[in-house]
Amino acid sequence: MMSWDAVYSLLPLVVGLPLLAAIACALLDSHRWRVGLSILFAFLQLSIVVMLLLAIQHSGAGASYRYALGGWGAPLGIDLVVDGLAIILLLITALLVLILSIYSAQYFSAPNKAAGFWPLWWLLVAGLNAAFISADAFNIYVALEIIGLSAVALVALTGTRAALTAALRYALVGLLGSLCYLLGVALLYRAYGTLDLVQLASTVQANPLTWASLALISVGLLLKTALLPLHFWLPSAHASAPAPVSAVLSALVVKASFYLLVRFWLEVLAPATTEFAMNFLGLLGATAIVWGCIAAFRASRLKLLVAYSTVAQLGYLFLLFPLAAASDISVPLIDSVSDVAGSAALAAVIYFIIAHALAKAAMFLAAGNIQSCYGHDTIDKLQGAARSQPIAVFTFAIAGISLIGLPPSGGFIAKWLLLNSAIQNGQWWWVIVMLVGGLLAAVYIGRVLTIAFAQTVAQSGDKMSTHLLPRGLAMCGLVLAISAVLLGFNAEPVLALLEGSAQISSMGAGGL
Amino acid sequence: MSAEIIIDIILSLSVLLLACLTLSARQVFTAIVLYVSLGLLVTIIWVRLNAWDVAIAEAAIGAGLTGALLLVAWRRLSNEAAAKFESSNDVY
Amino acid sequence: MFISLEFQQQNTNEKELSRVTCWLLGAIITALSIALTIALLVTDKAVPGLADLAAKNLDISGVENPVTAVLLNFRSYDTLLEIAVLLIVAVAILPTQSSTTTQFLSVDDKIIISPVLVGLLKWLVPLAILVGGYLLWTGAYSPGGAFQAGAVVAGAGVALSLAGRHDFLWQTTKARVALNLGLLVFLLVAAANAIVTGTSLQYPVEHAGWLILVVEIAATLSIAAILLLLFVRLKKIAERSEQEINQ
Amino acid sequence: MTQDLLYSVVGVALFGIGVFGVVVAAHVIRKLIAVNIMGIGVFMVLLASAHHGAITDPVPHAMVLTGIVVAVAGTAQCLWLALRIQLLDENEAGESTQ
Repeated sequence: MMSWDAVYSLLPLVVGLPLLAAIACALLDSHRWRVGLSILFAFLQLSIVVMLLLAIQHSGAGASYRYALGGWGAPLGIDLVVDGLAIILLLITALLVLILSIYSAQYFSAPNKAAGFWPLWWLLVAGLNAAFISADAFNIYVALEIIGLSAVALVALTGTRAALTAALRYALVGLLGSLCYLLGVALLYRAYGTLDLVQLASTVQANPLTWASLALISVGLLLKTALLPLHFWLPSAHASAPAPVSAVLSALVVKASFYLLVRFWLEVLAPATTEFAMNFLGLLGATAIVWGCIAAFRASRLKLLVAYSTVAQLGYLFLLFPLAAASDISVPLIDSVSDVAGSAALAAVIYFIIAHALAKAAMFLAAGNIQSCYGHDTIDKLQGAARSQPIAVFTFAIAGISLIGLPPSGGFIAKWLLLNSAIQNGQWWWVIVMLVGGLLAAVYIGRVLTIAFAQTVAQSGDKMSTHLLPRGLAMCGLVLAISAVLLGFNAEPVLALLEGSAQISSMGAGGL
Repeated sequence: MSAEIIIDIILSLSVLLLACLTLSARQVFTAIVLYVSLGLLVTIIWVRLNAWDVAIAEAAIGAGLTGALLLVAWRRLSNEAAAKFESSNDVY
Repeated sequence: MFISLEFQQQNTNEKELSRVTCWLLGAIITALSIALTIALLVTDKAVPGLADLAAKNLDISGVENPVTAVLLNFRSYDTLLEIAVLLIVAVAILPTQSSTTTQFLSVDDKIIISPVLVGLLKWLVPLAILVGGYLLWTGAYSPGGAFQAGAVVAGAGVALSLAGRHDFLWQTTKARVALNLGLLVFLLVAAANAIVTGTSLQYPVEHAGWLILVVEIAATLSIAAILLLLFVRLKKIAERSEQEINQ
Repeated sequence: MTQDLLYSVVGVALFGIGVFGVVVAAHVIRKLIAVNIMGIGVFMVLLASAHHGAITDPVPHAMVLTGIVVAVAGTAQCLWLALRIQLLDENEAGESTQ
């Protein structure tokens, strides 16, 4: 019999391998070596994550594993923890990193930019993975800094004034957010004398200090997640980054801080949360859906449209909080009906994260391809793009189906689950918001497609100087878009996987 | 009320005052100089709090290196109007 | 307060916030700070935190300075990631063009600097390196350690750079190795630990002392190199033009 | 105990002053100084919490050391970006006057 503990001991590699890849890419001078090694490391990372996934599944529903780094164990040492929620995010990260690495290998053909890109890329991946598996509040701060600083550096790689300004604002917002988070952690440590999330979860009480630290931690993480009033930095940063970077920023980076918010609100600081606060987050999310869609419709550039669409889609994620509040997700009552509804909301949101990550990454790659072909991405000047760039437009359309939430895509299933959970909880008003959001998404995606499929004016045919892109660039986006749709066809196995993992309160219970 | 606590109160008040002065300084250069002195003053507080390791690091990195970086950048960014935070119009 | 942050940044021509907004903002922040202060005052703090646990395990940590024990043994994972943070900024501002020279430090004798300065540098640089070495060594027993030592050594480089005669060529292999060495050695030691003890970053008790020293030496080198890089590159870009900075 | 409370409160106040500065200041360097003052505030809360009279808790000290290094890294990155923007603007201005 294979010992599953042996598999679990691979857990530190999830952070170690990307760091090693970053060093290798920084030390090596040859472009070919860098690319080859990166793709190899991406494969390795994926296989380790898959092994961990199998181990988690083997251990049964609600399983989690704690790895005591340094052998000290919390609270003195730092523990890593992997449970169903974390492993799903690790998996989607590993998958996207593999495809985006293949894309980037062709995208960054100029050695100058590639030299900077690969080490930063891997450092960002290390930060993401570290944030997903960390069980220590201060360690999460360091992981957030890794994510923030490397994301800023990657945005700045474009080198234009717009990109540099966006990167500078992103950097300042990131610093502000991290410091708010750190003050929250400092207060928690002061009151409870531990940084371990599980120990905090079992000792925190609802008192003013806990509320203060919850508020600070939330403001810090909301700044990084770009929930509506704090979203101002996102569109310019995501729109002006290089295409694969935009893809990873929208698909994973904002999700990392959302994931941490979920951990803190539903798990670590659950005793201090109130239903009112949860509903407030939901309200902000609902506003973000509507406002993001309108801004996306009014955007003049394709990548900016996609970035505003991220603001809107992030809004859906925050509907989790009111739904979870209504069903008391944080209390593990196995047989109660309300708990089932609560974990259904969490499962829906996880499904949403996966579907959005795939679709949005595909969309940014398609937009990037169109941009590098035309030399611009002004939406009004994209007439005839469907003819000159069929694959890119096709990718955009398929990804759009998932974003709108049309059947049979992954986005449809995600929204369906979310709708169901809202109806089960009797919170019908969120249903209206979701339906309006879907309609508005259809409008802004329809606008792009109408222009792309429009007949080109006769004279513009020879005026357009589109240079051909390598086939691989187009295919990567297509693969992502199709998998976003396939996610809808294969809802059963994915849901079965979520079923066991969506029990968030298992993190403490299943610990060693 | 011992002498110790009076020292602490004086240190606290001067740190707060210095922080306000730093942020309200008319010239950016003055702000940088005041920030460095704030860093050095804070170093004394770290010593008062028994944090010698932090005090050394604060003096060397927090006040020293950060101050040097700010001063070096200030020479190019000293033009107040140019270095203002502007949202890029080309995004919209 | 954050809405006004947005307000300011979206209004491209708004140079400063209006007086009323400033006062309002100040009032809100003051109110929040007071609320936070009250929350601090009414809640007891956990005494003595992790001090007891740290003191109890100090004997088997391989060092005698508790802060160094926390940084490089108990919670060494944080330090590992922190060196990665430094590396990010280093990579982000590193010149992109590769070079043919192998010498990291170049001296331009044609630049004339005052003999007083030369004499001063002759004393200052070895002294800083000596102090750095001392801080590194003493970090195991008393205040000091890799960060402080790295900063002091970087200070020697800063002095050289300010004198104007020396130039650092960051695209050389030597420089790149120096920048990455800290993280690399840290990772290798972590991996070796995993093989020997079965747990990553867990030092075998009898070997903890020298292993930590190895990690610290490599980390000091990298921290010094990265901090120096930050200063030198910022100085260069502040003095020169866009094309020149990539060389 | 009073020493600890005093410095915790001062830390919170410094954080507040820093937040105000970040939002109000227009110049990048001023914003960065304000961020660093926020950082000092957080560090002060941490170190004050670590101070229990004769006993000192080393864990917050290590956290603050990490925080100081991260702060200087972030500051350097922001300055680098600001300088590059400045260079681009100067080049542009130079070209348009020629």
